[in-house]
Amino acid sequence: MAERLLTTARAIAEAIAQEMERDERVFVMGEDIGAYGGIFGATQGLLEKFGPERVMDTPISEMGFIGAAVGAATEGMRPIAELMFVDFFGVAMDQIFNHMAKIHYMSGGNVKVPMVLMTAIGGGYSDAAQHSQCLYGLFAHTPGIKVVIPSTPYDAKGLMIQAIRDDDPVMYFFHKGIMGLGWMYPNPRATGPVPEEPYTIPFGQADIKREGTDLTILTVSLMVHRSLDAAEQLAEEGISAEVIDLRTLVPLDKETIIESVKKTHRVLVVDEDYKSFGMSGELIAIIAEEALDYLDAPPKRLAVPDVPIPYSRPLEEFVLPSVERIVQTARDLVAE
Amino acid sequence: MAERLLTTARAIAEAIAQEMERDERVFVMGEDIGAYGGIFGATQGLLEKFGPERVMDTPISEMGFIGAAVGAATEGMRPIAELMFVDFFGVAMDQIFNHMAKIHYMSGGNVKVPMVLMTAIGGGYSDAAQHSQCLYGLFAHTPGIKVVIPSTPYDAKGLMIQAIRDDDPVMYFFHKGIMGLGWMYPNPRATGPVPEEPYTIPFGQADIKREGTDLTILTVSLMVHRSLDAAEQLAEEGISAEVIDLRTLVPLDKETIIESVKKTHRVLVVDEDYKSFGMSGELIAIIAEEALDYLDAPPKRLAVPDVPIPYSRPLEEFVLPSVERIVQTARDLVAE
Amino acid sequence: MALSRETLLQLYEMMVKIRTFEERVAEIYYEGKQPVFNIAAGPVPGEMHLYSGQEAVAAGVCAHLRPDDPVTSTHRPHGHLIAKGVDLKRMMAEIFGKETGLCHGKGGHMHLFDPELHFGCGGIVGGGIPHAVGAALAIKKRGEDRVAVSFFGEGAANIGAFHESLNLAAIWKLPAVFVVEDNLYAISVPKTASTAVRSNAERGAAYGMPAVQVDGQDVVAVYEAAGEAIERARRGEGPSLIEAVCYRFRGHFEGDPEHYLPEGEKEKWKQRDPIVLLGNQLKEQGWLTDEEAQAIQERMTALVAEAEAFARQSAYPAPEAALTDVFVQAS
Amino acid sequence: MALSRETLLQLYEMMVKIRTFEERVAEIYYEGKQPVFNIAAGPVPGEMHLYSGQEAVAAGVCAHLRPDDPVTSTHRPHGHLIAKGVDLKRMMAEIFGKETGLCHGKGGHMHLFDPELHFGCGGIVGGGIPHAVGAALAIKKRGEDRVAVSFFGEGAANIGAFHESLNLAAIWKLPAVFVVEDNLYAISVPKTASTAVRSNAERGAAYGMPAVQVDGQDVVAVYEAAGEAIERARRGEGPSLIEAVCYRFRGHFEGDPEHYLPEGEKEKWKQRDPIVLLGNQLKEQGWLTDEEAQAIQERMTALVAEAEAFARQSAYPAPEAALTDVFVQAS
Ligand SMILES: Cc1ncc(C[n+]2csc(CCOP(=O)(O)OP(=O)(O)O)c2C)c(N)n1
Ligand SMILES: Cc1ncc(C[n+]2csc(CCOP(=O)(O)OP(=O)(O)O)c2C)c(N)n1
Ligand SMILES: [Mg+2]
Ligand SMILES: [Mg+2]
Repeated sequence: MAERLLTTARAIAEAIAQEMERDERVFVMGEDIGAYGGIFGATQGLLEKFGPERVMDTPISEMGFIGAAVGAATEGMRPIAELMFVDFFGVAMDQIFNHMAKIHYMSGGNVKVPMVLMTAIGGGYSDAAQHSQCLYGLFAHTPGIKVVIPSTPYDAKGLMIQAIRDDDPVMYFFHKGIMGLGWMYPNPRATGPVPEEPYTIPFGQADIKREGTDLTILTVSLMVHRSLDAAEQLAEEGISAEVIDLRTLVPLDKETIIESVKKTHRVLVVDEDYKSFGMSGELIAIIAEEALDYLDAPPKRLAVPDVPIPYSRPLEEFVLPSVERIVQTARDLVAE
Repeated sequence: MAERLLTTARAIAEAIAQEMERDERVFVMGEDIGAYGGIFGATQGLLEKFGPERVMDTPISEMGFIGAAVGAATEGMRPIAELMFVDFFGVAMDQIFNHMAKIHYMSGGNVKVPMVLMTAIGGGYSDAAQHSQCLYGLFAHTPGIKVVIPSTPYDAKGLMIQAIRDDDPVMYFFHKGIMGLGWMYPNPRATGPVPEEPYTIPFGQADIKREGTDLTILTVSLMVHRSLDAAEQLAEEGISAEVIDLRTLVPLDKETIIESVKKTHRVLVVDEDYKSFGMSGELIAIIAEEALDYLDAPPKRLAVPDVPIPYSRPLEEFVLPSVERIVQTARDLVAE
Repeated sequence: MALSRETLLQLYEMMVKIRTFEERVAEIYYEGKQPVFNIAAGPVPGEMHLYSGQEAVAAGVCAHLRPDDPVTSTHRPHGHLIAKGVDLKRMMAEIFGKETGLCHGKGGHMHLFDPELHFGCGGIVGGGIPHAVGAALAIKKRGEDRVAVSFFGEGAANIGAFHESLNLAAIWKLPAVFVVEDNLYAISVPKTASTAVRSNAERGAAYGMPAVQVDGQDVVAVYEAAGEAIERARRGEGPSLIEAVCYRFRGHFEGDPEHYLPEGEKEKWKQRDPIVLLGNQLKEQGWLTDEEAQAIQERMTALVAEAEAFARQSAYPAPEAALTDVFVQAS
Repeated sequence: MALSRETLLQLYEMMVKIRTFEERVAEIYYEGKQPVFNIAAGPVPGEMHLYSGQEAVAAGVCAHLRPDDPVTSTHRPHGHLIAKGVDLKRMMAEIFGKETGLCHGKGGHMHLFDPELHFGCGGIVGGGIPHAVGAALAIKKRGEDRVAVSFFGEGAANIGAFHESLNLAAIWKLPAVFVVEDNLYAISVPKTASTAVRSNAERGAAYGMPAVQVDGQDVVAVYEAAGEAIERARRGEGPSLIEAVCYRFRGHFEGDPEHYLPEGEKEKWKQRDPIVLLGNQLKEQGWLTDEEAQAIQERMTALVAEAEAFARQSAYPAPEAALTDVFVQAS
C-alpha cells in the first residue's frame, strides 16, 4: 500500500482531532482557529468536526485566553491554545512564564498544568521584525516548559500527540515554512508520509536525519531542511555531514549530541533564532563542557546576527542562514 | 579628604538626580517611585527635588507605562521607567521586546528610543518563584537592548549616567542584594566610594575586579561579590582566581574575556540566572569559538539549575550559587 | 434580607479566625528580624502581605462557596484561603517553608495552592484573574454548577489582564465572579492616582456585566452582594463584578513605613473594624455575649497555635528536593 | 455644523488618494504571485493589509491634525499615513523594500515610520496605543498644544494595552484621542464574538472619558466627532474615545479567502462606499461635477503612479545594511 502523504499542517490538525476524539477534556482555543481553520492551517477542519464549544475562536486577548488555558488545565481540562505568531508572546508572557511554567513547581507538585501552547515561527517571506522570529531559545531558558520543534509532517504528528498526552505544559513551535501551505514559499519536505493511526514520539530524542562522519550539524525546524540540502551539496564535495534534528530543546538529548561530536570532532549549529544568549550558545557550551577533548576545531554557529528581522528581501536573506552559507561554513569548519 | 561612601541605591538616585538637573527631558516613572522612593530606593529623594511632574507614580499598568515611555522617548523625551521587579516583565514584554528594542531598527535608524528601563533582580531572601529572578539573559538575547548590570555603588552611578545619556534603550538591572538597603541581607560592598561629580562608565568594558592567574571567573551583579569572597578563600589555598565583572552583557567585552582565558586557561561562569540557554552558555560558546586551544580543562558553570526559585530557605540556598560552591567548583576546575 | 444568627456567627467566627491567624503570623514574622529588620531572617522570611482589616470581604464572599468552587487570589492570599476552609496546619507549615506545607515549602506565603479547595494564588498583580476565567470555562464545558471567584485589589483593576478576563467571561457567559478589594492603595499609590473612575463598579458597563460597589467593612453587605452574584453565576446567567471598599490595617507589607498615609486615615478606618462592627451588631441583637465572643477568640487562638506548633515541629524539605517538581514527567 | 465646500473637497480628495494608493498596491502585490500565490514572491512580498473602504476614518480624523501631531497606527497603516500627509514616493519605496523608502527597507508595509510627521505603526495589535499615551505625555510635559491620536481596530479594544492606555490617559488628563475603527472583524472573528458590548463607546465610562460611536462610512460624521475630540484635547481638557463603524472592502489581508463572511454582507457595505457617499452628496449640492471628480481621480492616479515609478527605480539596500541601525551608538 502506498504511504499516505500529508502536509505538516494536516498532520498537526489530524493529531489534534484524534486526541479530541480520544479525550473529551481536550479543546482548542485561539484567534481564527475556528471558521478560518488557523492562519497556518493547524486547526483546519476541527470546527466542523467538533463544534464551537471545543474549537473556540477568541478575541485578541492573548494574556486572557492563555491564562484561561492555564486555569482550565489546573481544573483538569487539557487545553491547546494557539498563539498565532510566536512574535506576539510579549503580550502574554507573564501567563506563559510565571504561571503556566511555574504553577506545578510552586505547588510542590500538587497542581498539574497539562496544556499545549502552539505557535508559528520563522521568516523568509518578508513579514519583517514582528512576524518572523523563532524565539524558542527564550522559552527553553524558562524552567517548567517543554519545548518541541518538529521539522517534518511525521514528527509533527507524533510530537503533537505526545504533547497533548503529556501532563506538563508544552510549547509546540511550527515553522510556517514547513506547514506545506499553498501560499507560502515551497518546501517539498513539508509534505511527507504520515501514518493514519495515532502514534507518539517521545520527547528528548533527537533524530539523526542524515548520518555523516566529518562534521555534526545541530539544528531544528526549517533549518533541518536547509541543513539537509547543504549536506547533499557537501557530499558532492566529499564532505560527510551528520544532520541532527534536536526535535525538542527541553528535554534535550545531550547523549545523541555528544556521541555525534565524539564521532565527527566538528560541530556547526544552525539556528534561525537570534545568535547570542540562545540555543546556539547553549549547545556549544554543552559540547565544550562534555566533549572538549574531542573537538578538532572550534565549534561554529550560523544564526541571525543579533538584529531584528528586516523587511526587504536582500536584507532578510542576508541575516537568515541559507543553504549556501551552511555549505560555506561547513567547508571552513572541515578545513580547519 | 576622605572618600565619600554611598550605598548603591543612593548612587543610582544621585545619578538620576544629576541627569535630571542637567537635562530637563529626563523624567522617571514607575510604581511607588514617588512618595515611597522606590521599593529598592533607586529613586529616593527625587520626588522632593523634582516634583510629581518629573517623578511620576504610575498605576499597575506596566504594558501601558513602559509603552508610554517608548512613546515619550520617540517624541524626544528621555524617560527612565522602573519595572519594580524584573519578574514582572511578562506583563510588559511586548513593549520591551517588539517596540522599545526594535523601533530604531524598523525605522531604518530614523527614530530613536532613548530610554532607560531599570529593574530589580535577584533572590536569596525567600521571595520565591515570582520575585527572585535575574533574567538578564532573556534581554541580552533580544537585539536592540543594551544590558547593564552594575555590581558596586561606583559602577552603578557611572553606568546609570551613561545609560541616561545613551541614545539607545538601555535595561539597567540592579540586584536587591547590592543596593545597601537596611532591611535586606547585609553586603558590606553595597556601600562604597562614589565621587560626587557626575561621571560615566562606557558600556562594553568589563572590569577585572580581582586579578589572578589560575582560573577566570566570569560573572555579574551580586555574584561578583560571592566570587570575590570565593577568590579570597581560594587564595588561601594557593589558587589565584581572576574575577571579571562583565558589567554589560550588550555590548559584551569579548576582548577582556578572551585575554583572561588565554592567560589562565580555565574558566568558570557564575550566574544567578537560569543555567540553560542563557548567559553562561553564551560566554562558554564564545570562548570555545575564540580560544578553544587555550583551554586546559572543560569550562564550568554555576547557575540556577533550571528550576524556578523555591521559597523555603534550604531549597533556595541549594539552587543559588554560593561562595562555598564557587570555591568547590573552582578547586575542581583547577585540579582537572 | 435578614441573615440568620447562625450565618452571622459563622461570618463572625471566620473573620476572627483570619484576624487571629494574620496577627500571629505578624508576630512570628518579626522573630529573628529584631533589632535589625532583615527580610531574609527568622522562621518566616521574604515579603509578608497580611489581610487584617479586610476580613469581611473574604468571609462574606467565601461563605457562599463550596470546596469545589475555584478561587484565585493574590499576593495577599491568607484571608481567602482561610475563608475557603484550608487546613491551617498545612497552610502555616507552608508559610514556614516546611516539608509538610501545602506546597512542600516550594511556594511560600504568596504562592499557596490547595487543589482540594481549588485554590491558587500568586505574586503577579492580576495574574490570577485569567485563571478564574479558565476555571469557569472548564465548569461551563462540563455543565457543572460550580462558580469560579477571583479576588484582586483595586490596583489590579488597572492592569490589562483585568480587562481581557472580564471581557472573556462576559462574551462566553461564564460562571465567574470578580471581586475587587478596594483597600484604597496599591502599595503607596492611592486609587485616585491610579484609577480614572471612583468606583470599579463603573467598569462593569464596559463588559455589559452587572457590577456593584459595597461597603467592604460590612460583612453583611458583602455577603449579600456576593450571594446574588454567585447564585446568578450558578444559574448560568454569567459573570458579575463586585467592588468592596475596605482598608489594610497593617500597611502593604510588613515593614511598610507608611509615610504616604494621610494623618489619621488609618485610625479613622480602624474605627470601622469589620469584626468589631459585626460583633457590636450581634451583641445589640442579643445574639452574642462578651463571653461567647471571648470563647470564639480562644478557640481561634488555639487553632492558630496548633497550626504554629505543627509548622514549627515540621522538618524542612531536603535541599535536593529543590530539583523535583519542575515537571510531572521528567523526560 | 455645515462643512465648507473646500473642506469637503479636501476630504473627498484625500479619500480618493488613499483608495487609489491601496488599489494600486493590491495590483502590484499580485505581480509575481500568479498563477500560484506565493506570499514571498513579487516586488511586494509579505502580508498586505489594505485600507480600502475605511478611508472616511483616516481622512476625517487627520484633517484636523498638523504635521507635528503624533499618530500611532496598526498593521493596516497606509490610510492613516497618507491622510497625515506622507510623501507617497518614500512610502511606496518602503513597501517595495527599497533603500529610498521611509525606513530604508527595514520596516516594510506594517512598520512605517515618518518622524517628520510624528507617525509610527506596527504589527502587534494594540502595540501602538501606549505610544500615543507617551507622546501625549511628552506634549503635556512641554505645555504644547499638540494632540496624539491612536488608531486601532475593534479587535484591539479587547487587548490589555487598550485598557491600560485609556486609563493612563484619563488619570493624567492627556491630550490624546483614541480612534477605534470598528470594521466588524478581527481577521475572521466578528465583533459579536470578541467584544462584550455592542459599541466601544460604552467603554468610555470605564475611564470617565467622553466616548462616541459614529458612522465610519460618513466622513462628515467622523470629521465632526474627531474635531470635537481633538479640540478638546488641544484645550487641555483630556482624552476622548471615538468608535467609527466601517468595513474592510478587501478582507483582512490580500489572499483572505473570506469564507467566514455572511453572504451578501460585503456587497451591502459596498453600497455605502464612503467615497461614493460623499461624492454623491457633493454632486447633489452642486459642489462637484463628474468632470471634476474625474480630474481628482486622474491627479491621484498620477501621484500614485509617480510614487510607484520612484519605488521601482530605486535600488534595494545593500545586504550588509541589515547589520546597521540596531543601535545608534554601536558600543
Ligand atoms: C504585575 C505586577 N506589578 C507590580 C507588582 C508589585 N506589587 C505587588 S502588590 C502591589 C500592589 C497591589 O495593589 P492592589 O492590587 O490594590 O492589592 P493590595 O496590595 O492593595 O491588596 C504591587 C504594585 C506585582 N507584584 N505584579
Ligand atoms: C497581539 C497580537 N495578536 C494577534 C495578532 C494577529 N492579528 C493581526 S491583525 C489582527 C486582527 C486585528 O483586528 P482589528 O484590531 O479589528 O483590526 P483590523 O484588522 O480589523 O483593521 C490579528 C488578530 C497580532 N498582530 N498581534
Ligand atoms: Mg489595594
Ligand atoms: Mg477590525
